[in-house]
Amino acid sequence: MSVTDKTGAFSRLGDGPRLTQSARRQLLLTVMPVIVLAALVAAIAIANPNFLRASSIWTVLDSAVPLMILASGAMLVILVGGIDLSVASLASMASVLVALWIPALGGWAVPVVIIVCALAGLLQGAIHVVAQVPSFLVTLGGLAVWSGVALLASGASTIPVSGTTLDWTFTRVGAWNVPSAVLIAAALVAVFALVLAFTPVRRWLISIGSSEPAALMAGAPVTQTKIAAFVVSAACAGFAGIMLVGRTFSGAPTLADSLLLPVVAAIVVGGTAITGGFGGIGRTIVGVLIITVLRVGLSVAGVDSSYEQIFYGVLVIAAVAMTIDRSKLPFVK
Amino acid sequence: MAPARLGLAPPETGRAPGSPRPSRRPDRATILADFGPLGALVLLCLLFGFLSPQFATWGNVRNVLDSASVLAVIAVGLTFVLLLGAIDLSIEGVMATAALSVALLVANSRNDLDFGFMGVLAAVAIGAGFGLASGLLSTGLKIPSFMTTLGMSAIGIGIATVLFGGVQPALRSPELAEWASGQWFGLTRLTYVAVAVVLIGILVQRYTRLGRYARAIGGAEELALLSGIPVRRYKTLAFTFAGATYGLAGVMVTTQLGSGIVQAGVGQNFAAITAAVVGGTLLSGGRGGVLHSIVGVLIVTVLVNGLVLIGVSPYVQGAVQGVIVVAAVVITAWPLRKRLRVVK
Amino acid sequence: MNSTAIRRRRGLAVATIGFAAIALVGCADSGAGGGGGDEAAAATCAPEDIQLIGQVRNETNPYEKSWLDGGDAFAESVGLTQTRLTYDGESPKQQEQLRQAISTGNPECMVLNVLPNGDSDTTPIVKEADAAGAYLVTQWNKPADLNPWDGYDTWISHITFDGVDSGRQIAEAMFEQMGGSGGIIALQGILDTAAAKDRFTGLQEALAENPDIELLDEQTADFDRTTGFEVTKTLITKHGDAIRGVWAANDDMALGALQALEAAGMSDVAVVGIDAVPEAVQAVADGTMTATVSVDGPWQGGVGLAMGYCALTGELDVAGLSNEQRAFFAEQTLINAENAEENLTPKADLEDFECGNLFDRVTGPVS
Amino acid sequence: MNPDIETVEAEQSPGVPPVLAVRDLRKRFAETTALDGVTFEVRPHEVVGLIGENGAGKSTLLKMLVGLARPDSGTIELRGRRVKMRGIAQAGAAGIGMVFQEQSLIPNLTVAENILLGAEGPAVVGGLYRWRELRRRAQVQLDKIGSEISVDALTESLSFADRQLVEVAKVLATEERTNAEPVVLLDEPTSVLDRDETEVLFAQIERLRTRASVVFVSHRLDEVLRVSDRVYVLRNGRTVAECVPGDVDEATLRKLMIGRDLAGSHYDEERQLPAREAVRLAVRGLTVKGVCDHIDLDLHEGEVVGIAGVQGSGREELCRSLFGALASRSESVTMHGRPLNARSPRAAIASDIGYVPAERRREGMVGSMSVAENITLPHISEVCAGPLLQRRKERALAEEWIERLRIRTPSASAQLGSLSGGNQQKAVLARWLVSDSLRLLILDHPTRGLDVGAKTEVYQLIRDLTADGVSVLLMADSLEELIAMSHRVLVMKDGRVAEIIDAPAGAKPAPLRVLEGMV
Repeated sequence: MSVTDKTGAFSRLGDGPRLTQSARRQLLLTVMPVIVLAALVAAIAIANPNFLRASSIWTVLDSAVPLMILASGAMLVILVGGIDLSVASLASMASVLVALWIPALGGWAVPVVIIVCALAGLLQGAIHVVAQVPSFLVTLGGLAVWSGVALLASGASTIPVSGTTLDWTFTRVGAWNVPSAVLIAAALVAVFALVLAFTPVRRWLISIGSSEPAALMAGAPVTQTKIAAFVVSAACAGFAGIMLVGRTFSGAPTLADSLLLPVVAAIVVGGTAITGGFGGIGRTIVGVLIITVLRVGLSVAGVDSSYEQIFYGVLVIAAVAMTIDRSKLPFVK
Repeated sequence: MAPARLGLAPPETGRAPGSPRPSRRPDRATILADFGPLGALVLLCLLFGFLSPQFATWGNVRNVLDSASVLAVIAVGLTFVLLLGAIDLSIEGVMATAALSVALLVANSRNDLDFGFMGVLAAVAIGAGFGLASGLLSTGLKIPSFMTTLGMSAIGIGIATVLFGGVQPALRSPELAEWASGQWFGLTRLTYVAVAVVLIGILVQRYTRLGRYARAIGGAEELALLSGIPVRRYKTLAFTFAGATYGLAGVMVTTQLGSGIVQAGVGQNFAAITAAVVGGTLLSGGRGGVLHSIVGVLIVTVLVNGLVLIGVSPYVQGAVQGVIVVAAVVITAWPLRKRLRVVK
Repeated sequence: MNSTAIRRRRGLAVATIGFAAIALVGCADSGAGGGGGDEAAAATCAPEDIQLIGQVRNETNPYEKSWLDGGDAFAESVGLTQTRLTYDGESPKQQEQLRQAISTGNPECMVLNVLPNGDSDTTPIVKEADAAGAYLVTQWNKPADLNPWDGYDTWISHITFDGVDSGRQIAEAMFEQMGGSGGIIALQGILDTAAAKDRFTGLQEALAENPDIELLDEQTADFDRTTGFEVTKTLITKHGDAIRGVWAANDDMALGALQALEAAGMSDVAVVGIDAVPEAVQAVADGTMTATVSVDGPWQGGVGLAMGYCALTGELDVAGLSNEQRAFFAEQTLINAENAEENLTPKADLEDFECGNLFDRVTGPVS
Repeated sequence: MNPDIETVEAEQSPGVPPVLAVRDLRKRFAETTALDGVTFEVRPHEVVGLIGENGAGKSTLLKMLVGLARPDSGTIELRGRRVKMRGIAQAGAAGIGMVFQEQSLIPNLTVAENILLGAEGPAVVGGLYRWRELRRRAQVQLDKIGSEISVDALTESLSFADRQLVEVAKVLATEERTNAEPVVLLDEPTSVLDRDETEVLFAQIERLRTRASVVFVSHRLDEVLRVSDRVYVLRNGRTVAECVPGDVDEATLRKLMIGRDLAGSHYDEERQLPAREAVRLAVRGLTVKGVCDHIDLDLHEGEVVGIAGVQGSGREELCRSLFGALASRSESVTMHGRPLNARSPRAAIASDIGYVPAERRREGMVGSMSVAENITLPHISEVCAGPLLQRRKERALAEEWIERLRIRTPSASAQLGSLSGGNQQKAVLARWLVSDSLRLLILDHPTRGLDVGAKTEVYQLIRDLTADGVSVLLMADSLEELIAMSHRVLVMKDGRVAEIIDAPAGAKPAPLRVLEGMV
């Protein structure tokens, strides 16, 4: 035997400063979207100080409401690793249906329409999960189908809404003239936040999004959670459609169609990983505000409308570059 | 000691659960994935041929091929991006800028420039430039392509808006007009352009590193890295190639319409993605290819054409398309279902 | 290694924000001319405090671009600048943009000349402007039961054009060209708009009077040139040489159809459209198109702002306007081979914008 | 030579300069020191064995040799010249190729494409592939290892072992690219090969050494001793010993690797209690289409049944179908006499079944979630009041199990993915133990990739569980382990039960006895 054993020191565990560095990195990722938002607002305010008036701020928040409601729901689907492309066209369909049904059902049209949309989401979720068709495709088909339903139901025309049934969605309340829509959206967001924080739902969403096989093998209710995400997403879309009717006094088959890409952009800018498994409602709020400020703020800042698209494109890319957490995306697709 | 050294490698071996055993024959699922879309196309053609007497005429075949040409060119480029597992939403913007550029660079009603076919090349190069930018932003800044290309699309439309400046530049170039309306052997010249691009696409996919590596990266990016493939370079290259095809598509639309318009690519993005996916080029990357996408393009074009011919109400055409697309995918995906299959 | 990457990225982030800020500020100098003026609370404003805002869908089509240019011409004539807003044809964005403009500006001294995206969008725009007290002129789209005289003090007028009339005029011009008989196809606009429906009604009226003309097919092409091209191609396959005329609800679709006909080698088909975009007027002058209808974009862009400007400077008494003046059909001109040359480049005529001439083009009340 | 290492001079003359010389490599990652001074050298035509526990630094060392990681200090010399590797491609060009433990073949490419991927050489001319040349060159490589795999087969259609052979063929292709003789790094190449395939590989290594140098990394000490000319032992990121196989035995090596003596006792065979009478799980006629054919099985309370079989024998599928992860048909499956309907893993868990999958990273855990969250994932109702999570209770429960299983983690809220493999596995086990009602635990290679110490802890845990009456179905990395842990061994062959062999404590069957039924 001519071997020597040189037992070395066995101690070597986590060391302080480096851990703090990774914690600081996490912190940076959390505050980055907020910094981007603040920088944008500051830049616009420098160009046009009136942007910081109370009335202007309320207007921005009010404008963000439909996007916020849509994004809250769509975020759930993105968290489980899917995508819901049908939200905007569902919102359009909801606007038509609620406008058609208010004369007969009055205020009951609202819950009925939300339920109808939820059923549409259930159908999409079921096809996705049971037939195992990628969500991108199911909801792309859904986008076309719900648009068709909206066109047929409305006869391709705008359905005006008279009366005061939906006034609660678009009015100002209190001494500060707070838009009611902002309060409604805040309440909805609070419900989301509470459910995600105090129930196991978030855990299921995240585990499915980051490792679906592991979630399945751990007995997480994968099927139910995924379908539920689609149902909630669709219900939110329906509600957003109703909110839009409240502010346009009519339902139209293409009313919300253009909101699809802003919704996805808002979720991603907020820092939620488009591949799923990482993100949350707080990030989505910030993302929605960033996109809304970009949508309404550029003209306020006096950007020539010919150049607005170029600015929008550059700033969206720049914002995403700063806010996404690359450590959650080992391979950027 | 002795038994240990004689103790051969343990015969017990773990095998990745669910991994198929070696077989020389492709299994049923692969056949379905490869030939399902083709079958669907044939079925659609038979159906429309039965429902509409005009469908199976030579004139309509020519029309379908001509209509499919722009989408086919786009789909060829998009296929490479999808093979990577990435996505490209910049098609509308790139086509807009290319359309305006070519209209302003060849003989036109707005200025005195007349670079002829150099102008066409320049527009294609501009398209490639957009693709290069998308690729560099995606790989360099590690931004998901979904967002970079979305941003690039807005930038492209913005630049086109600035170039447009109020008056549509109408083409005044007889050679280009000839390309739009001229025919060879009964088919429009643009159809041949599309066929040429498709052939180039197939050659690139089959015989060049770009095609091979795009598939490798889409199949398993980390493994492609381990194999020493310069992943970033080839990803960027794929986006660049795709951008060039969108540029060419913008030029084709401009010659068809006779003037450069910002809306040249409206609706083409979703149409192209739908076509590629319906044809079997999956969004998850690594699967499908140029031929798959082209079958998808033909399915989409035949659907639109057939629905108009049999007189389906324009309101429901979109919905019918949606249902057919989902149904087609459900049917092809049904035999692949497994309890633990992960589908995003 | 890791930390340098992060630092570099952070540096980039800071640089980009800086760029954004500089760019935004840089642009503000050229654009936001008429803003500010918080202290002005009276009903009338100093002329230099007036903020002129023109809003259309986008700047990517010649008609709407010429509209905004007309607005600029008027603003320049009174020493102001127009804020040009575009909303990409997105209804929600139009609302958001207008509300933001009102809340960041000074509504008492504001004039809005707006092209609502659809009929339905007019209601919230009117309510918003009314609540803020900004002067508003709407054009083209409005619900039939919403009218400026129903208690809206600052909604000066709604200007539109008789779509039924223009649809019929071009149809008749086309029938004449065709010699009174033959088959035609119709390309409809976005079905959800009053303009599309009215124009098509005009075609149907004309068809009723001309029994020898047969409507072979009607399809929507969304007011879009590419779609017009594709749909026409398919319809050519379906109907072939039976097509003697193409009726399109706007020029973009007509030009698309023209190109499809050319590609099919059908050069003697009569094509008509509406809007008088320069390319179409040129085509009419060249004889490849039969007719189009001019609604004079530059005039629309200028006159709306002029109405508000005159009201704010006290030269126009809004309350004193007749109902016919507060919602009217404006003059439109059929452009055919005879007058195409002189209409090649639309230009605003500043005389039209003088406070006394604002209502010269009224042809009748909106029915 | 590093003075810390006492060397046994190998037969080669000391005058021959080494092909590859690594001196004092050091590397710190954020929270750990991966390498703490590694020195070794490889001489021409030599097979050098490299052994060490998990976490000893083997993988990091190999990564540095092919440029996937950079050393903080220390040098790598190739043929006398100091080199800095910048990536696989450059390493390949310099003549160092590696067979990865986690395979590096791309599933949707053909075998030929994979073998030459990134190094097509003359098979690509002017940027264009020449398919015939590509196939020919790939075939040359496959012929070298005597494989009959078709060069046109899609890689994903191959078995794991076939893919491993392709991987080896891929590395052999470096031979022709460099005029010099290459250095081939084999990272645990036999861990998924069966006996015949391993023999092919060993024969190949013998042939390979006539024109290359080989670094052979394995945790199977017998293999290392068999094929290596010299063996280096790594521990805690440093080279602690260099030895010649003829002079040492496995026990010595094991002791060197872990720094203490564990030999013999680590299966705790004396703690194996006899199984109880009551039948817990009774399976009759279970059939998984195309894989398992009418399998009958009885599992008693407190019993460990080991399932032996070569790959493709259907044992994985049997276990996965019992857990509901795979569709199956059967005449009856009962738990405690009541029908068991495991339609899904979720349903199986509700019937008090647990499953530890072989592919831990993919199926066993959610790396981005915390240790606590992973532990409570299957039995979240244990820490819920109605629909609400009780975080304090969850934390207490997680900390209890971290304590009981001695999971080394900074805290219960640390990301599970950041722990070492052994600790991850303990957390995966803990998730089933938190439920008092666990009746049946299916362990699919529970010790795969664990070091000796962690393995021992897993074995002890299995003993504890059976003592409490839990029944265990076990598939294991080695027959020795399987036999030692089981009360009975179920031998499967071609989807059927070939035989059932009793393996009571103190009368364990010989591995060869079990082997006979398998092949």
